[in-house]
Amino acid sequence: MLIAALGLPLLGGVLVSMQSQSPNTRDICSLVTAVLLFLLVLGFYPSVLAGNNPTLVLAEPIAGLGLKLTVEPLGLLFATVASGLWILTTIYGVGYMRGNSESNQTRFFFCFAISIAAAIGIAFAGNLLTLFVFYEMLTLATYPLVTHKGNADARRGGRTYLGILLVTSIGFFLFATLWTYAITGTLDFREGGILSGHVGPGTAMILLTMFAFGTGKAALMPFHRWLPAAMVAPTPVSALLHAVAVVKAGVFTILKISVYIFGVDFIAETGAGTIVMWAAAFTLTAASFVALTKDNLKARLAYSTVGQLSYVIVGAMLANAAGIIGATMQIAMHAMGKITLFFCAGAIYVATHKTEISQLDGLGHKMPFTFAAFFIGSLSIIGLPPMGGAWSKWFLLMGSADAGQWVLIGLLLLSSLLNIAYLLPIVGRGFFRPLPADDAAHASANTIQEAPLNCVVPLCVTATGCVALFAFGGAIYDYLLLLFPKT
Amino acid sequence: MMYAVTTVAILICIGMAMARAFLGPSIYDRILAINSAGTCIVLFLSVLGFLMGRPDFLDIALTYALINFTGTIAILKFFKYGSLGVSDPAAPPKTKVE
Amino acid sequence: MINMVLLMLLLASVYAIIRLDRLLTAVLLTSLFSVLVASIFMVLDAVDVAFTEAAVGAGVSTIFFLAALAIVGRQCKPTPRRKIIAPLIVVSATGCVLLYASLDMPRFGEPLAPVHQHVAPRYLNDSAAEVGPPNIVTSVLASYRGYDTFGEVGVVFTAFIGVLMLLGAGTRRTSIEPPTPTGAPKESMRKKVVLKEVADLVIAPVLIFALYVQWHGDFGPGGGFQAGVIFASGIFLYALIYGIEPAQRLLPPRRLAYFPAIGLLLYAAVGIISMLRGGNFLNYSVLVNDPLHGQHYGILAIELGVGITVAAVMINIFFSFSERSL
Amino acid sequence: MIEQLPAIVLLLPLLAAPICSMIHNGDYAWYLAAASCWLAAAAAVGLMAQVWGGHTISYHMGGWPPPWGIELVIDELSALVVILVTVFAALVISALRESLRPKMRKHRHSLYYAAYLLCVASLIGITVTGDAFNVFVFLEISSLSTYALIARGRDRRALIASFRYLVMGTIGATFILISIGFMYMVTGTLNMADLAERLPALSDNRVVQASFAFFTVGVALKVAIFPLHLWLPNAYAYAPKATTAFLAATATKVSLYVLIRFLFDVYGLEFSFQQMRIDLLLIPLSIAGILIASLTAIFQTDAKKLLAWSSVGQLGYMVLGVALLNTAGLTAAIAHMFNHAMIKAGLFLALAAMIYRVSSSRLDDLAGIGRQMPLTMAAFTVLGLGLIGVPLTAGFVSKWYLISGALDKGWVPLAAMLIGSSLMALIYIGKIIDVAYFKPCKPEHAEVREISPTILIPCWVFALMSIYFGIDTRLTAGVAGRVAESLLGISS
Amino acid sequence: MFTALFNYWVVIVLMMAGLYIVMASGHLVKKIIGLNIFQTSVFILFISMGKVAGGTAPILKDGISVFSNPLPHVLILTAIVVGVATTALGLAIAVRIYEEYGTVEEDDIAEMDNHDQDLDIAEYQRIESGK
Repeated sequence: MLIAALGLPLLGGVLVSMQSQSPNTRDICSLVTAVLLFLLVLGFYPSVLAGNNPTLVLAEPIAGLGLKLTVEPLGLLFATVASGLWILTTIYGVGYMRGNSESNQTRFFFCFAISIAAAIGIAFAGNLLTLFVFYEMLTLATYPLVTHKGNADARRGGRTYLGILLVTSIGFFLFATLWTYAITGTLDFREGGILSGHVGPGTAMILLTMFAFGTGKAALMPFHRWLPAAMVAPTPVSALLHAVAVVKAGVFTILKISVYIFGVDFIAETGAGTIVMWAAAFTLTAASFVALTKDNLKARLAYSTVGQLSYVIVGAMLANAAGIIGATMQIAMHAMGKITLFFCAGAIYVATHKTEISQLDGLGHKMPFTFAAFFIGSLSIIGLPPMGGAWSKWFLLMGSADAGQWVLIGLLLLSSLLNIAYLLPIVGRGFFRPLPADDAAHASANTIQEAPLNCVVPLCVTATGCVALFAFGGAIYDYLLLLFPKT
Repeated sequence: MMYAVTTVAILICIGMAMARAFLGPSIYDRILAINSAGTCIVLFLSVLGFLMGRPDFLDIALTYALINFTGTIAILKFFKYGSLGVSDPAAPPKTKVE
Repeated sequence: MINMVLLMLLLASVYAIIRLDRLLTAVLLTSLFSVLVASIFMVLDAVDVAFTEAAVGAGVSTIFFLAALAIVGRQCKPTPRRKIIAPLIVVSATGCVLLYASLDMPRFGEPLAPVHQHVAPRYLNDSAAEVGPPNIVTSVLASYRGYDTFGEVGVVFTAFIGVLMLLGAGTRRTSIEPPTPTGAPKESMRKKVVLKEVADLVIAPVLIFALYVQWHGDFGPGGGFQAGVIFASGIFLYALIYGIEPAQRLLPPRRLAYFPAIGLLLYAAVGIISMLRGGNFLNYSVLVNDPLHGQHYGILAIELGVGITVAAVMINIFFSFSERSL
Repeated sequence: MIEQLPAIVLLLPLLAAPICSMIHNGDYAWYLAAASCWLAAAAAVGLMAQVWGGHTISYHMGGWPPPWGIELVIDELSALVVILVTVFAALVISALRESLRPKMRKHRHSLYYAAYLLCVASLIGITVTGDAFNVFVFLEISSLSTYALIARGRDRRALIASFRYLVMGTIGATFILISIGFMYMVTGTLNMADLAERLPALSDNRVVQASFAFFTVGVALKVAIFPLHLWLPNAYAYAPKATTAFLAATATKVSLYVLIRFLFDVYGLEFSFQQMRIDLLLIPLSIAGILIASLTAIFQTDAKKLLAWSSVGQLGYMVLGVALLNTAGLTAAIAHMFNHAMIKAGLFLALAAMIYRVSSSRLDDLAGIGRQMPLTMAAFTVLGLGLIGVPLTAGFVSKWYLISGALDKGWVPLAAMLIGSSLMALIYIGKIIDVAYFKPCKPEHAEVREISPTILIPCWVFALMSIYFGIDTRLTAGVAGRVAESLLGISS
Repeated sequence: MFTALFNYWVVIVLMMAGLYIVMASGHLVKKIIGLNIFQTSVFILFISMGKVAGGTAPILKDGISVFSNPLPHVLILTAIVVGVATTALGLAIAVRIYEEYGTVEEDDIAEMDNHDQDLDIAEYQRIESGK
């Protein structure tokens, strides 16, 4: 079953790559694979809820240290998010790519499938080595996606993307992994962590810091540059990067390391997370300020992502139940919210070829669904009820309060205010400003309408999802309590 | 005893020839000196066999005599023509007497 | 005593080689150096080695050097002062390590030294019964350590392949001007009558002598390698006096180029036959029913192989070099 | 038959060489050479099967028992190295024919194959022998054939490179000869096992110490340990295209094998590392080598030189692994010997294919080649990832062990340095890949086509092997681990 | 002790002299001469250790019972062959170098190579900046 979860997207990828002659078959192939994968992932829930952790060792390249897959609650949640959103991204991607008649569509969907396989691998990784392997696989598989356009800009962006991700992961992450291995003799993810009792607070702090910064995908400042740089990619890719696979893989990695390598109690005892926590706190504030200054829609969303990711890191570093739960929820909630926003940005681009916020005046009336969805997504990101984002923000605040970090609470609230400041005006422009005069004069305004159905449906679905997640908040909370068997 | 004296004498000869080879001054002096040093060594090698009581090693002296001959011709030819492979166009090959 | 005098002469000649900038003299002195070394080997009871060193160091190497100088010229720049220091430091350091080691070396000539206690006694005492030839060096070379000698033939063969790859055989280049010869231009051959007479007298005996050395190796100093070199120098002599073209008519390079391989294959064939007869590679004892006879035939055959390869390689290399300076 | 295997594996290429030299038709010579290499590879696998699990075979040359005769000794380590030499030689020679075709006259091809086979045979000979002097003899065959092969390179600088290598190589070999002489002087034997028995009692003897010093320097020259690596970059860069692939894969690896053999088995662990403290010398040198060579590689403008410098750095990893003197380090050294041989051979072969098409190895001439020769460049990329040490490639496994070895000793900065050098590898490999995929193609190379399958298939075999051995490491790290334990005297 | 080790000491000096020529001389042929001397000196070292005082050449003959050690002789026979093979190949390369460069002085060759190299790099930079 685990093999199938990993192999399905790979198989799908291969099938897709063989269908380059007939786009329809190819796209159906992608879609079917996505749906099957989602169902497969859902199939794990009964056994995990029953307290089992299915495990599988794929190979053993290093004696006593294999490529191991294990299903546990945290990973399963991430897998659910990734595979679920893959379906929507695929539908959307088909619409977008065809709408823009992009070239190399087969390569695009092939890499897409590989990326999802890597994301699933990260989700189910049974030890740090496996996680690292899939982490790098994800980096390499997304690289062709980022440089999809193949022009000079795309190449420059791709180089930054690859450079930062590889350098941080090899330079810090791998190093910390090896160090951990040398200290403990194992890299398995275990409840309560493996480092506890092996290292002192100083080393623990160094290690955790290295892990956090080494996970370049989590975009902690100063290693966030790749995210805006990767904005050159087509929008479905941005959606994938920002909402589904890449960045979520990053923060998920940090979360998983905190929980299963260090152990929540261990971090709390030693205070190992201090540096990372404040770096994250700085990032989430600073990124929001930077976002305010950006006029390019995607760039603004990118910086918003940088900030939102740090919420997760902060939650992980708080090292208490509320913090961890908040962080995990943030992964799901932000994924849903941000993918909505990117879908909207893409839809706007497909429909009008506009990329700057200042050009969006009055479009809300022409594209009501898109802008409504954008509004809902924004609310979710900001963390206002009745959207899913409210839950995660709430738990994070609770966690901060539990940890007694009052300054942090202040920063979180400040950041939320900034979120409002940079997200809502976009909606405001769309609905409350008139169309620019020259556009109207050209009568081109009349030709502006909603994007293709393939684009609009997914964004409506995700917007609905944002609302739905608010309703399911309690269920997710109960599920996540599995992480804390004692309490 | 007699062999020993002979050996010493030959060694002195070698030494003297070598001194001329080092001092030069002209290249002819050196070639001649080295050639005669070689000849002395042939003698030395033959006497040595008797001195050591195993005279059956005369072969070596014989060999070196041959080699020394070849070597000297090679040097002279090199010296004269700057090449070892030249055949004298005026001399028909395999003719013994003119 | 003799040994020490010879060593002092060696030191003198090396000093001269370092000091002299003229390459021709350096080559001549190197040849002298080799003969002196051969004499030392003789004094130190290594007759086979002395034989080889005299033939190779003084003969073949010198001729190769001269052949190369004929192409590259004899001028040599003196070493600039600044370039002396680094080598001096390296050399002194290495020398110090060696001197340091020398203090613990077994004394010269000491019969109780470890080298004479282990391994070697078996060769001295049992080789006559186990292998046969009175020349123990031949027994060790051809039988006990026959595999090394096989490797040695391999080295010679490799050098042959290398030189052939680089210089080719039977391909003449005329684009390069040979260095202008000193001395008078070509004189009439009248003055070479003596030379030719002597050469004609000598060449045939040289070749026969080579055969003698080849087959006599079991009993006295000599063997395939020395024989090959002597045979080759007989041919050198011919080529030197009559020129390379007649020599190549005598031994066409294309055909000559087969012989190194033939010698090596002959050597290997002996080994393979012994493998086919159930022994290990180069185990001559299984060649025929009587082990001692087997050893005898085996040694004769491989010595022949060595002789063929060495002679053919040396002649080939000589041709390759001298063609280039025509 | 099966007990004759140690001799057969050696004789196949060694006898094919003279026969090759007699065949004037280069194509037939190639068939013979390739066939003998593949058969030798099969024999090598047979040897490995015999020694698998830690057995040892002893083969008495000429039927004389050691120490009087010469013994061939095959254990897991030597079997691994023989596999390395034969399999990679066979793969490269399979590609060689295509790359030679335009350059030389037909008979020259035969000679070339003969030299190649001699090199293969001698490398096998060095590996399997149990006799110290025999090592020297076969070392010389391999050196001479290597000089000849290098000298046939693309331009006149190959000659200089070859000559420099000849001088340094001969000095190295003579040093080894001196060292063997010293060992013999105090023990009276040349057999390696016999030496190992007798040397420990003499560890205070200065002659043994000096022999150790000379041996180390002599072999270090051959392994190209920094700062004795100076011959390597030019020799690799100017050697003929596919030859470089073979040399880079095998020659230095076999020398390293000799070093390991003598340090651990002949002189013994205690003498080498506790008395002479060779590790104190090797560790700083290898670190300097890794850093300087990687840095130099980054600044090369010629792809071949870049890879050659990278080889110097990678050799530093192996030496470092040996010097760390723990199971992980030694495992890394031996595994990396194999892995790097595979990766570098593949890289040079892929590069050779490109040079074959564009007649230059300068980076700017390779611009855009990724679109012209997608399959070759893809293989290059996969192998390049292996060189960097990306997970799921062979390079990752050996680097993992190496860094573990450093951390086992508690040397965190060293581990950090190793990671840093991997990043340098990332930069220099990235440089080539970047140029190949993202620079526009030169107009004069617009017509460049994909290389023929004779080269492409070996390239991809290397690439796939690099991935396979990144996942299934029984042959590499598995054997290396067992060997490391036995060398260190740890019973598992 | 002086007489007992004299042989070895002279050999050491000779070896180092040979090594010095290899390293200090710029002329390729002279380098090979140096290599030759270096190797030959090593041969004397080997032969010296095989000598037994009062012994004779290891060729069996009635009435003689003390022989010098034959094993070093065998080794050096092989080594001499290796030496001449190396010399021949080295000279062949030197000859080819002369044909390509017109000189066999290391300094001159290095200069010409640097020139080539500079051309390569200049070309590279020109193309880099051109884009």
